[in-house]
Amino acid sequence: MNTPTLSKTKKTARGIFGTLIIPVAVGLILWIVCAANGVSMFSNAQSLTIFVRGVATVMLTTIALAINLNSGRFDFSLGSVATLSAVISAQITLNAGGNALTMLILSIVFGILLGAVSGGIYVLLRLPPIITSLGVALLYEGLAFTITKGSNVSFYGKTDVSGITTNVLYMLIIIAAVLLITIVLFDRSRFGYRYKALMAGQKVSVNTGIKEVSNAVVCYAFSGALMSIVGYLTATSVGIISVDILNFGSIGVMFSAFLPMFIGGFIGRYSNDKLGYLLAAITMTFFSMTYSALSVKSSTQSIINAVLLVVFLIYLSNEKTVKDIAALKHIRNLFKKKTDGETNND
Amino acid sequence: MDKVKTNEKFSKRQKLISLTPIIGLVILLILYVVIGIIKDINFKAGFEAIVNQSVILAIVATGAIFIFTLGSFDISLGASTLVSACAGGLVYNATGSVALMLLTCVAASLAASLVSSVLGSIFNLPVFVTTVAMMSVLSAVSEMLITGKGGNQIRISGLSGLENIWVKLIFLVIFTAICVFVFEFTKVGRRQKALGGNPVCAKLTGISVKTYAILAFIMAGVGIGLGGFLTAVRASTITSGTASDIGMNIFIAIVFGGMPISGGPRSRIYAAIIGSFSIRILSQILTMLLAAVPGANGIAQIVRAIFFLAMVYLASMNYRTKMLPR
Amino acid sequence: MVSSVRERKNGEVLLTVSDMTKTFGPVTALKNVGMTLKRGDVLGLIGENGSGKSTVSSIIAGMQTADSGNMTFLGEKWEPQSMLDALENGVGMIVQESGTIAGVSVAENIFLGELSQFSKFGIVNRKNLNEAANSVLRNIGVENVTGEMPMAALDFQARKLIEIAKVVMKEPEILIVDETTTALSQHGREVLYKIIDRYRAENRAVIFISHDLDEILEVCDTLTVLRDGNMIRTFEKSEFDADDIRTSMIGREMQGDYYRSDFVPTREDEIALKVDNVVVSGHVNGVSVEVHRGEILGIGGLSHCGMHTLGKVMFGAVAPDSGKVVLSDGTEVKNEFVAMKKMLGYVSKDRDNESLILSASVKDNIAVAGMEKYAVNNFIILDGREKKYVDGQIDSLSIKCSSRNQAVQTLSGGNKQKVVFGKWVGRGSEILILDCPTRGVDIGVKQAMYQLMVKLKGEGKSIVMISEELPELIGMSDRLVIMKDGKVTKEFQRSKDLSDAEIIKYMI
Amino acid sequence: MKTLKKIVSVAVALALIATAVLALASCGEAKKVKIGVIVADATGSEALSFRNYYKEYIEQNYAVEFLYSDALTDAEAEKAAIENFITSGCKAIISLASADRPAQIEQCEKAGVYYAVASGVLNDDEYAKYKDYKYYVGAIGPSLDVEYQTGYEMAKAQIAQGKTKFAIYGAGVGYRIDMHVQRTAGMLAALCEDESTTYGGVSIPGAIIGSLYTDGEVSLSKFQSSKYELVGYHALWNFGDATWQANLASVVAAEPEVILCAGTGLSVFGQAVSGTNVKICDIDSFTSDYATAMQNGTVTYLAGKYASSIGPIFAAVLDAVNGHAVKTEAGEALALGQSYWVATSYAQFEKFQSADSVANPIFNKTLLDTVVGDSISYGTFKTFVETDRTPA
Repeated sequence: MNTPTLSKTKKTARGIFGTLIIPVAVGLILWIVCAANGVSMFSNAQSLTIFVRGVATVMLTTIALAINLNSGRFDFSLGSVATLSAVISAQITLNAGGNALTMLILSIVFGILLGAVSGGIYVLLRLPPIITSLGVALLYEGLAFTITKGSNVSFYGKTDVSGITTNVLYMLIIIAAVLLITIVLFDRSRFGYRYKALMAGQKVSVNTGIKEVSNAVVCYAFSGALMSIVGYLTATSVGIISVDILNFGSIGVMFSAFLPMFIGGFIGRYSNDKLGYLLAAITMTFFSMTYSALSVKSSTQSIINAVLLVVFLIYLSNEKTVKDIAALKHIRNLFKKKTDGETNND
Repeated sequence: MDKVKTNEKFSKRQKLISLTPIIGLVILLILYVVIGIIKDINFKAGFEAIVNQSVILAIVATGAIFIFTLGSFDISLGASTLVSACAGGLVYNATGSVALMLLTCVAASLAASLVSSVLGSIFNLPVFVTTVAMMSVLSAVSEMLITGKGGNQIRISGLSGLENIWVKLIFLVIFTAICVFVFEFTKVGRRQKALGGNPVCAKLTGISVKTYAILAFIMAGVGIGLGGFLTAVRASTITSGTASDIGMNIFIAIVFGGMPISGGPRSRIYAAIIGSFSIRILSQILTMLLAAVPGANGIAQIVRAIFFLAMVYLASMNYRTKMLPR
Repeated sequence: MVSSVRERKNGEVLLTVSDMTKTFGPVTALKNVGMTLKRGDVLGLIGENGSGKSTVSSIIAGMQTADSGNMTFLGEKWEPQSMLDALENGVGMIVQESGTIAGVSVAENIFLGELSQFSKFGIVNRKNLNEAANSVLRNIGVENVTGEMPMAALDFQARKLIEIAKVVMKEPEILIVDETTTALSQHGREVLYKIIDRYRAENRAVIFISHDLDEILEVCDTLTVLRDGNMIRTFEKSEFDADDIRTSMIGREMQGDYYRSDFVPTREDEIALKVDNVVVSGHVNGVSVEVHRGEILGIGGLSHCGMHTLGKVMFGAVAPDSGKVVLSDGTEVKNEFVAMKKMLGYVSKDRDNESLILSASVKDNIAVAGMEKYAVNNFIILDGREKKYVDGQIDSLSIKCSSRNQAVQTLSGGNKQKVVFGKWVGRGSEILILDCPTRGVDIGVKQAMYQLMVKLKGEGKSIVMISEELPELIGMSDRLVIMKDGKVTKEFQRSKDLSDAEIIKYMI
Repeated sequence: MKTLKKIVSVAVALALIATAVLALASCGEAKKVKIGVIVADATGSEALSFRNYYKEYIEQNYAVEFLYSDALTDAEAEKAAIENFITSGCKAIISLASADRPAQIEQCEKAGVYYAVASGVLNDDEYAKYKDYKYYVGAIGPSLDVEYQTGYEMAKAQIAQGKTKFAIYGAGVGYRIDMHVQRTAGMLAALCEDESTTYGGVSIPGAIIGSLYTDGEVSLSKFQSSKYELVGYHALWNFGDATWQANLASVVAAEPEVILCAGTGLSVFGQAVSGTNVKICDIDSFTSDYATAMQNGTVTYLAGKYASSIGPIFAAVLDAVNGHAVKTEAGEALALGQSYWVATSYAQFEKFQSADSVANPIFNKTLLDTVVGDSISYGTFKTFVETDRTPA
């Protein structure tokens, strides 16, 4: 719409270019860097599994974060939802028997429940989510620890519950299914239209009679479902769930999703933001694979990631079209007093 | 007439609610004493423990109030404290001078604060995300400082003389006095609150958002520096896990202490101290009650979470809106 | 929908309102208001800002609920839960404040909150949605907008038309039009008038709200005057008389002068502030004006003529793309900081969002701008001195508050505005830029404001008054500059003979 | 909203009352000696088996009560935990946390609370400094030499079997945790005994230890050998991190014959090596996961601590609290070594596992009572600790 003069083919070409430039360029550059050092990102049979699993994990986390953050809702509880849902479903599956699918389904069920409770606490208390989600994170961490009486959950020898995470095809199915469901739910469904309306114009939407409370709770439940899959993937691929997460040990997960969220939002301008999150996840996983291939120290990794985040933000903040990115706008608005940003007042 | 009445009622309730945090602290103290008597605890050690564990948090949080007043949010405070402690420790080990160590601590944290704030101001970045990035950078920096000479720690010896509650209390009193002065009795504090209350209005009153953001980070930086110094003195061995307790607990503490999360004119400088002492006393109580229960730490954390949510709910009762807050 | 099952009989009572009261905190917006609306009626609601006309209509339309009172619609109890609920059941309102969402498409705006008809199994059919939107737009005569366009791409008038379409497509029995026409050009107005005529012809009903008396007299069949939350009087078409109506709007005989009593433009020679060929892309297109000491300069025009932006440029809050604002000593006003230093003051049109810290107290709001007046060494603030300074302003402006510590958000509009004035007058501002200074202010306070402006003028201060209300511009200005599309179209000197009609020509 | 408010108020009130009742209810118990246990790991299997032994066996058999800390990650946290224990009236602290042992000792000495190190020892300098402290009971556990030796012997055993292709999992080497560094150094040193093999150009144990502390990792490029291959190195426990996972996978994909693990190897690699021929040699404890792994041949070598190995230090603490602290002939604090049990087959593992359970530990009451009393000599105690109790 911004450039109505462009012809349709040109526009499509621009869309494709903008969509793919970041993952392709990053992949290429990192491939060259690896090659120059005589190593490869995909050096062994496991690499592809790791890669796909990495993409799945990052994408799901990013979407889970973005769903609420785009509406100005910070959610510190993401990591704790992942751990707690995995702990509960693992306890049930390990004690009562069941296979990988049972555990995955149980995880998702509890993820939805935990997400809904988290959202429920928010709408009930009507406090800024940045506060309630801190409380929820503490609560869920405590629960995960208490349920296992402080013992890590081990899957060792239970190959039947870890079948999914070692299979590339299954994980591709998970990625595709999540992407599809997310796009349908948020871009095509009635719920999604209401979600967007609330996001862009909270006051007008609420005055029009759109039910914000239920919409918010569904968002939290959905994000809980995604995080439960993340928790499941992590738990079963490693074979152990560490419950040593007391005192906010679980919130790091949220921070790791910032960079892919911004990248995904940027890509989304040229196509679809959910597709953007997938491509951003691929981009981020390229980095992870490279770090591993080059044995980059973890402190160096965190500096590189932080610098990337800042540089990308600087680019976004100083670009004229920055207003298009809802996520960034919301973050900025969040801590400022709201002006009438949501209506059309000039 | 009616108007005046509703107003009075409103402001009376407001006053009562604004007292919630201090009432909470008093209740917690009473509980602590009662349960302490029942459990036959060592009160002298207990109060010392409370002071020891609260002061560093209180100092860093008090400085951070300036940032929160603007409605900004800094998540890198814990990492910054660690960098400050590391730098101070290294300087002390090299020079043996406590004064230089203190200076270094403050200088290091000021530098970290300035990077965050200047980066945010110049490039117009959202503070929260900038500090998320800063947190990673600062953790990596401290990792380098700690492992720079091999080994996994910076060990400082010879400072145990400074490790007592009186030194801590003196630091707390002096720094709080400075902060209260700046916050309540100078132009700077007033303008901070105005900015937090309505940045557009403040801007249209000639208040520079950037200047005061940087000033806020400077005040916070001083607090972090003092906190870093006291951390180094207290821990005497600095590892990458040092001060990890501070980061998110600052947030819990100031909210617990009655600081509105959106900042602005209702910001309170005392919230940091009230909150820090409250959460530490609560922890002590839970330790006493649950020490022998398996999985106690998890249960204690659940109780803390519920307490936290209940407290903030009570304290913000008057500010409900039709729309969900964001 | 209720309407379809009934035959529309002219004169049938559609809506009754009785004993309605509404308070906002300490402010009483409506006091025992009652009214009746019949089929075929086009009822005008008129009153000053803050008279309660928007409040009563928003309650009828389900945007908010009354504290007490009853309403009936088509003989049944009327208690809409939301605007959507009201609209579904036959009462629709085109709101005064923008009711569209910039972030989504035109079609989504039109069908906001009622996508069910386009969805199967919860999935929305975008094509149907857009087509439906297009046909709704065509029906009311809007041609150049389509459903899939992003709302943000539309100009202000087009957005207003979307709002109209959104409501009218539901064919409510009662259509409430709240101050809509001010935003519309001739084309837009014609679209709306056509709808109103159709409603009259179909024996539905319209409530038409405006503070523009001429327009109301033209459009409406009956007219109800509200003042300070009270129903004053209802006029039938035969009784329409501009002077009578105005008297009942203003109410009592004013004590002393309302506007200035003189009709002679006066000013000192010294130019206090000069706007030199300022351009702000999209808003101001090469404006040069100057203000003298002791002069009240009025700037008028339609809401989007660029005058509000110009006001901000004068205070340094908006940096012009080219051109500059200079003061008598040659200082260029580059930002608010310079403006403050040089004793400029700025009262924003958007008072709640831009001129006040709502959650702060009266004291904090007044004190924040005046620190150099009472702070020791312009730095240290002592409670006593601050209180004295603030109390001085509260007294001299007679701000009604329970104490200086009362939160500003609980004050009435007029007292809020007094606080803003106190903030700037207290520090001794030499040049005051007042953007819609009497917006949402009751009549008593208005008068006080006008008198204060006269007093300040007498002290040699310069005042720039930007306003959308011609009467106060004519009544107060020494010189009146009219803007249109970002340019100055005409300048008038103060005169007894200046008329609305003559000025409006240069505005539209 | 109003109801909600009421609910919250009531809930808070109830919580307060419940707290008070709980407090009152628990005060009826007879006076027990309180002992605080500070731990660095609260959730691992070894930590839990230790804990179960204390909480479920010792507490049932002696008039003591153990208070456990959170997982303590740094010196400041250790200090705070000890403060809390002192407040609670603990008479002694048993330490399984090692961020700053000297500070712990100083703190306890100042407070007049007995202090002992379990499952570890002080280094020589530290011992020299603190051996005369009144409240320092001593340390019983594998010394750093034993740790080194354990790693060394593990590697040696593999070499003896003709293995040549190795990978190393350094566990806490990245955090420079002493015992992990020592074990890893021991492994490397064993490999370096071959004359074609060097690490960083040297093969002296001291130099290898030094370079591990400096680098915080095993660098594959520093390993030079014409006899052995070192095909992978991994460390730490960043389970959720994609880079960490990728690195883990690449270690397994390099197909070493064995992965020499400095600890927790099965938790980290168990899943990844299933279905491959890669074997795990590990240092951990005798838990059911290891039973499975030894049975199915994944783990071929396990050096382990048994749960009740922390029994003797408890006895020493109890004696001290009762006023009869056991000291060396020179009147100094205890410093006694313990070594690991090594299982190389499932049969052996089973024997170990059944020899030491919570219900029936090696250091059971009968055995412990031989050193609990008012006149236990150093000799008796030393023999008691150093007797080889490995199940035959």
